[in-house]
Amino acid sequence: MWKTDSTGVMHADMAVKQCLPPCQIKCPINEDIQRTNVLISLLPDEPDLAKAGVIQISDYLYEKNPFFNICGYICGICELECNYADKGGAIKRRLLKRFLSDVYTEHLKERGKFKIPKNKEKVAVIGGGPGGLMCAYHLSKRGYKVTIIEASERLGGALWLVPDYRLPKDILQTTFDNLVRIAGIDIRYNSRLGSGELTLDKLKEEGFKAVFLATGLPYPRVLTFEGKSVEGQDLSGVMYGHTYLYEVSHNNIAPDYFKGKKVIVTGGGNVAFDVARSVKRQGGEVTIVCLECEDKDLKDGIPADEEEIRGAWEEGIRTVYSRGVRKIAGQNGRFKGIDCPACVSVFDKEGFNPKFDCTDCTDLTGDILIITVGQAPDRPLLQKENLLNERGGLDVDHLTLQSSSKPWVFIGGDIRRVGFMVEAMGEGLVAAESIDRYLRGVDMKEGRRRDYEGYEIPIRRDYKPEPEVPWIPPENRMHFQLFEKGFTLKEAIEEAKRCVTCGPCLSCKACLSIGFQKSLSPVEVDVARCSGCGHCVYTCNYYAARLVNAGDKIVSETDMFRCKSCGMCVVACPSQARKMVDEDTADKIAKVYASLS
Amino acid sequence: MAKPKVAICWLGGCGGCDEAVVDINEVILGVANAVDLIFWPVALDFKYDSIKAMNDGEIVLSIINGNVRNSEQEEVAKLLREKSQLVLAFGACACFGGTPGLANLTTKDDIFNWVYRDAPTVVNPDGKYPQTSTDVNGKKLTLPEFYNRVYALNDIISVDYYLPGCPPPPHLVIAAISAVLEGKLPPRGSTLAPHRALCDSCKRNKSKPERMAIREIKRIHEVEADPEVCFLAQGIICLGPATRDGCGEACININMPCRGCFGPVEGVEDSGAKFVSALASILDVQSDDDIARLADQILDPVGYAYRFALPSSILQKKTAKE
Amino acid sequence: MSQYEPKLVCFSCQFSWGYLADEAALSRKIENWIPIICTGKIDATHMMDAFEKGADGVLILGCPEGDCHYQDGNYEAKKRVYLLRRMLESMGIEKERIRIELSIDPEGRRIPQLMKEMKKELAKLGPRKGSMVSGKMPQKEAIKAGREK
Amino acid sequence: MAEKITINPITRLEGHGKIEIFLDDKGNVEDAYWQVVELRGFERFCLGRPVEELPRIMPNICGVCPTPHNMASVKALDDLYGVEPTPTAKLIRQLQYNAFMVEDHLLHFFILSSPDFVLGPGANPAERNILGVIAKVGLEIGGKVIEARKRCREIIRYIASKPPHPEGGLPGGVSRGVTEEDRKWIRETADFTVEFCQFSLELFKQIVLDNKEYLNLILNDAYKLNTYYMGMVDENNRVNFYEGKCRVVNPKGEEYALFDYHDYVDYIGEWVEPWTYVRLTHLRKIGWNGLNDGEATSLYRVGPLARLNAAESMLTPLAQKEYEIMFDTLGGKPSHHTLAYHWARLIEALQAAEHMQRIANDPLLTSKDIRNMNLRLNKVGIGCVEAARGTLIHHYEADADGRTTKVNLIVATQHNAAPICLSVKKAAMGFIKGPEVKEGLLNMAEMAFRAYDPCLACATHALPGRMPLIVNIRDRNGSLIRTVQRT
Repeated sequence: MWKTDSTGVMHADMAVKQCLPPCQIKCPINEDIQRTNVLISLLPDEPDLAKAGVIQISDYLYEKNPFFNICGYICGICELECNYADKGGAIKRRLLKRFLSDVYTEHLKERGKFKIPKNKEKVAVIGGGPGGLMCAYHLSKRGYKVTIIEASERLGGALWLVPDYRLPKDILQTTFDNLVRIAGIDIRYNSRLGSGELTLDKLKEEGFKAVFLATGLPYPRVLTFEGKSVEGQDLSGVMYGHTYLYEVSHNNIAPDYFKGKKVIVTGGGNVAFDVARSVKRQGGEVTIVCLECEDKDLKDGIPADEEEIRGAWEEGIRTVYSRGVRKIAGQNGRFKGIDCPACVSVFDKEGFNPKFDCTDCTDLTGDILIITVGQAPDRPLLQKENLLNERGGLDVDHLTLQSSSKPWVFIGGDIRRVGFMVEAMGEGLVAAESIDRYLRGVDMKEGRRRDYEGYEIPIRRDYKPEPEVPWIPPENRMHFQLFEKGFTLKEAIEEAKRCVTCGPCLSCKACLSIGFQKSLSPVEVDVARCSGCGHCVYTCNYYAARLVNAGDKIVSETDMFRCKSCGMCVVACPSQARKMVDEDTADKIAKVYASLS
Repeated sequence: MAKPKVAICWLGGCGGCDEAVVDINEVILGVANAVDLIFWPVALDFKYDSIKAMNDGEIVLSIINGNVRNSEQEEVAKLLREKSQLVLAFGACACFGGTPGLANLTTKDDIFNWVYRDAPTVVNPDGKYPQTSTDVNGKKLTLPEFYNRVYALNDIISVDYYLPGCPPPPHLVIAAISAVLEGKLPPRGSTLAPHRALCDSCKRNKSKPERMAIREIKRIHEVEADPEVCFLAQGIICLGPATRDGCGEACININMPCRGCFGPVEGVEDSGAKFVSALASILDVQSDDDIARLADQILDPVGYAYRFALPSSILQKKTAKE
Repeated sequence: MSQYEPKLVCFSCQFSWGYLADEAALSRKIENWIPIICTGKIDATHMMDAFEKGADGVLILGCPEGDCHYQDGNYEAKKRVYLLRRMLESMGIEKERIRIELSIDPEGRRIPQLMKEMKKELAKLGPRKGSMVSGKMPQKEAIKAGREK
Repeated sequence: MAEKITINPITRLEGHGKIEIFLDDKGNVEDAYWQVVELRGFERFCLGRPVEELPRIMPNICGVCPTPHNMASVKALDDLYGVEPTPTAKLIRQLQYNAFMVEDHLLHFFILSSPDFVLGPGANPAERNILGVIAKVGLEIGGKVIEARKRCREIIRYIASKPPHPEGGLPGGVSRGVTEEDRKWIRETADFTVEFCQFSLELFKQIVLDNKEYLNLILNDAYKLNTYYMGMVDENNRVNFYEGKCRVVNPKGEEYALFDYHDYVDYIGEWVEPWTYVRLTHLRKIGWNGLNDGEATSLYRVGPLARLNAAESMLTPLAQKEYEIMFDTLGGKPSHHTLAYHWARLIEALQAAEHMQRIANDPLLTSKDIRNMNLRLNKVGIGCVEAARGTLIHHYEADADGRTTKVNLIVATQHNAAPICLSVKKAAMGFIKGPEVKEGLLNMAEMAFRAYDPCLACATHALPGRMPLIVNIRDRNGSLIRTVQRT
């Protein structure tokens, strides 16, 4: 019957459905957020009593995410999807993690090495950024001999560019030192792929059976206007944000370097704000110019985080929205100002493709221009290693990150798709799994495509407002010390309690791990008794109890994934049609009552 | 072979249950032929002695309606138990104590004082109260002893089967009788009625909102109830969810909410307690004051939850055991 | 009356009461203590059963308002207790015999003390007067009058 | 002595009853007592209940005549809430009520009374029952009796759910209306009952009036009791079961009182005797003069004969004709002949049937306007109806929340309790001479008491329908010489 000789049969890989709280779905490494929140909420309110608990919780997190403590400073991606967001403010997951970090980072040195014998193949990870480190950590956890090839003299990649007032350097240092120690990873510093002898094939010859290429985006992107590079980027007084932040991270810039200078920063991303706020701290008077508009909710809205924008505003940084840069004006070799047409649209269906209205222009004058409009990969290298497809894109499988031209090479992180740190980490995790499968010679894809189902927020009478996060007032924070105060133990417990644990018990099991429950006893409905009166539906705060038509009758049923085994529907059922499977409350009660008479 | 001997007897009842037997109309003739009705005070002569003279278990089935409130009723109950292979508790009073069981909310003295002293129409200059034994100019007249409380039948004797309802509807009466005649009885202790709650067969069940919540309690006289919509959804107390099905929705059909004459659903010990749990759970309240406000709108919790079953409630069983 | 020692049953929410204490040790200290995952799980039947089995009072310790791990379980309990109290009152069981307290005490130190307080109150009330009328119970089966002749 | 606890399955209503007959030395009846031996205390346990629930509780007083209790209760609520039911609601209530009157009266007549007349008081008891009657007058009658009961009870079920326990009725109206399509079968039922009641009256006349012996029996002094009579009448002093004023006539038939039932306390007193659980009502203003029907008697009777005595005419034409025939035959008003209750009962049944017919054809019956929601809670509410067995009064009081605070009930068999005692005694004296009691004679004694249909009797709306009776006969020392039962 088929026109072609096709059999009509075609291999489709099964999507594994998984139910999770929305925050954990948003998190690229699906960190066990709900569980940690529950456990934090049950900590003793005495700091020294609580310490053991904090370490216990952190140890568990570390297993999957060896730098969750760093996330605690700079990653709040999960909060974007928190159900609580429009019910009084997202749960401050980042700060809860930072709260753990404040105790745990110190404790890291006491954490022992992996016990696993390193008896598997050699694997090279090129690039010691978040993606590379994540991959290395998980491979070595599985017994592979991992070597990180790092171009610079330190691990962490772009993380070093995050200014100290957001992420203290000593935290980074401690974290990576311990990570390397604990995971037992070899590092080759100052060795850049493509420079000198070092090629992928060379590594192969060295006996590396697989490679994860995660070199990130080493080069700043140049400023363009309508597809053409804007002239004058070579003027003195014009620099790139990355270069600047790199120098700052090496303390190569004097504290009052920008004193009395008018500095213009172009770009609307977090990095641009890092630049602007660093400059401000070094005495400059800063103006940000970005293509995007003020309203984050619009498609052309500014990408930087709310907190960054607010912080900058507090610190007296002026932001000019919806303006591009058409011309960079100079005077005898020195930067003088820019000519900014109105930007009428940033993205179209093709993607990034700004349109301007040149009849509406303003000139901005300044002493220094810092261009922070993104970064670029080392294209020539990729070319040379022939990892690109005819369209000039990376030639990799998006599920497995495996290169099509070189199956033993896996590519991920910013180099593949620029994003947040944790997204790179996510790719590292994927790569580790792929490399493991590749080297074990098993199916690369089977069971990996996940289709997540998030849960709506449970019903409750009142939702609590988010806590005020204390920052050092702007006038006192013009330095590179942390300006955000972390949670105290009490604050952490309160905030953790605020979490309504949207997710299913199966992906949490906090109450089991602390012995509150013997087992998750889902509620069973005895249809021989259920009359479909619907009392259970109203009492259930998780939409787990619901009515379904059974022929001409109505009966209730329980959605096992949603059921939290709280037992309220059991009490509400006037027919005793609902009961909890292997559950001991009844026995407990019976035992006590027996002792009464 | 001889027809099975069947006895029908009332204790503290109202006669409605006997009416219910008659309400099977033509069918009764067939039954009258199939069994040897040896004892039916409302319909037949009988010799009390003749029953005492019987062998234990000679009566195949005793259908007993009414609760037990005095010595006389207790004695008949026990006698019939001894002489019968099967005892069927017939109707709400025998099964759970029935409406008159609400008398357990008050005391014998309180009843006597009102009835024979305080009622506005009473003329009782010498303050006489009924006595178990009185001399009227040399003649001795006796009365049975009036107990302190009402008992359900199974407080007094062991009961083999239950047929609830006030009164049991014809179709269940017929079903029960034929079950006995055809020897197709379920295990002893069973209730010869459906297992689910009334909502199961209630036409209004589908009218409920997905999540039923009560914000205001309405009393039956305060509203013109929508004859199509679930009473609870209208804020009107209805015992349907906590009451065994089988009545044929008699009250629902005339747009009156259920008051629970069929007693608890299969496997539920105390429908009143369960009803309180269930009702409380669908009260949609915002504050403690709100709880009080709404709960107080339920004027008479015990009168709703135990309209027909007070003597067999958990707490009453206690006193029964004492 | 002096030696009368009221019997008290205490339910407590595991998420707020004594979760940091060693449960075994604590329950050795506290008699008739029933830690329960959520007070919303306590059925009116359980409470009535307690009385039926001989308790003089029931104490329910729930988590603080708004802190219920299962959203509103403590509130469910409150509703139930309020309604049940009203019913029991008309059945001759004073409302003081059921008390619900919403608070938090990770170490569970206050539980014995709260129970003691309530027992004091109950002692004032005296033993439970059955439930409403208690009746002379004709003992089952044994057929007396009506047969001897 | 085992006999002392012999169950005497006589009465319903407030429970069981028994008759004790005491003989003198010569073995003649010296004294006889009818005792009500049960009490349930509705007046107390209804306290605290929401008052609007009472119409659903009160029918449990009696499952044999539950509709009057339901109706008296609903009317008490109208009163308590100061509300007039809508015209349609009133029609629907009276439809239910008359349907009840018809089935109750007819069944009493056929199953309880007719055996005595159709077959004769002395006939062999084994045949003296409805089956015997059927055998004599034809099978289809038995069928018709059952059919009449069934069809009338269908109407009750339709309006007020379970006939043995109606649950309908709300202050100011009814819970359910009547639809046009249902009017059809209701009308058919009404027509059927009118026909059947007329037939029954004809039957009664042929069998009883055309038979000297029976007529004399009716007129026999042993069945005569000179008392007052009470019954409800409308503004034209016509018999009305559902509403009106209470009219009392003295033994001579003159109006003794015409009072609004709200004042019942001024007129009715309830005497307490230690040997019975039932309170003995009497005319309060005259005062309790013991169990006697002499000049000074304060006893009054209620029920069919009493109503006809107390009224001046019937509500409906056909019934009116029969009413006149009856009093002519019995030698004028009032008639003190207890057995005439049977006749009066049939005439009332006819009125009820005719009334049903009228209602079934009333255009207003099917209007949707079945509730008057304009409720104003008063403190007191009193409702009164004429139950099959006589005047029934429900008196409630409630607090501001509509919680019942006071209940007083006066039920038909109470009014008649004292007269029943008296009738039984008289009949016993009249027929029982010497300890050798013949069954037939005993039955004659029983007939005196059965005539009142003291509610227990309507419990014999059942096949094969024989009136059980146990009579303890005692010598002057009170020791039991024998218990007589008809076998």
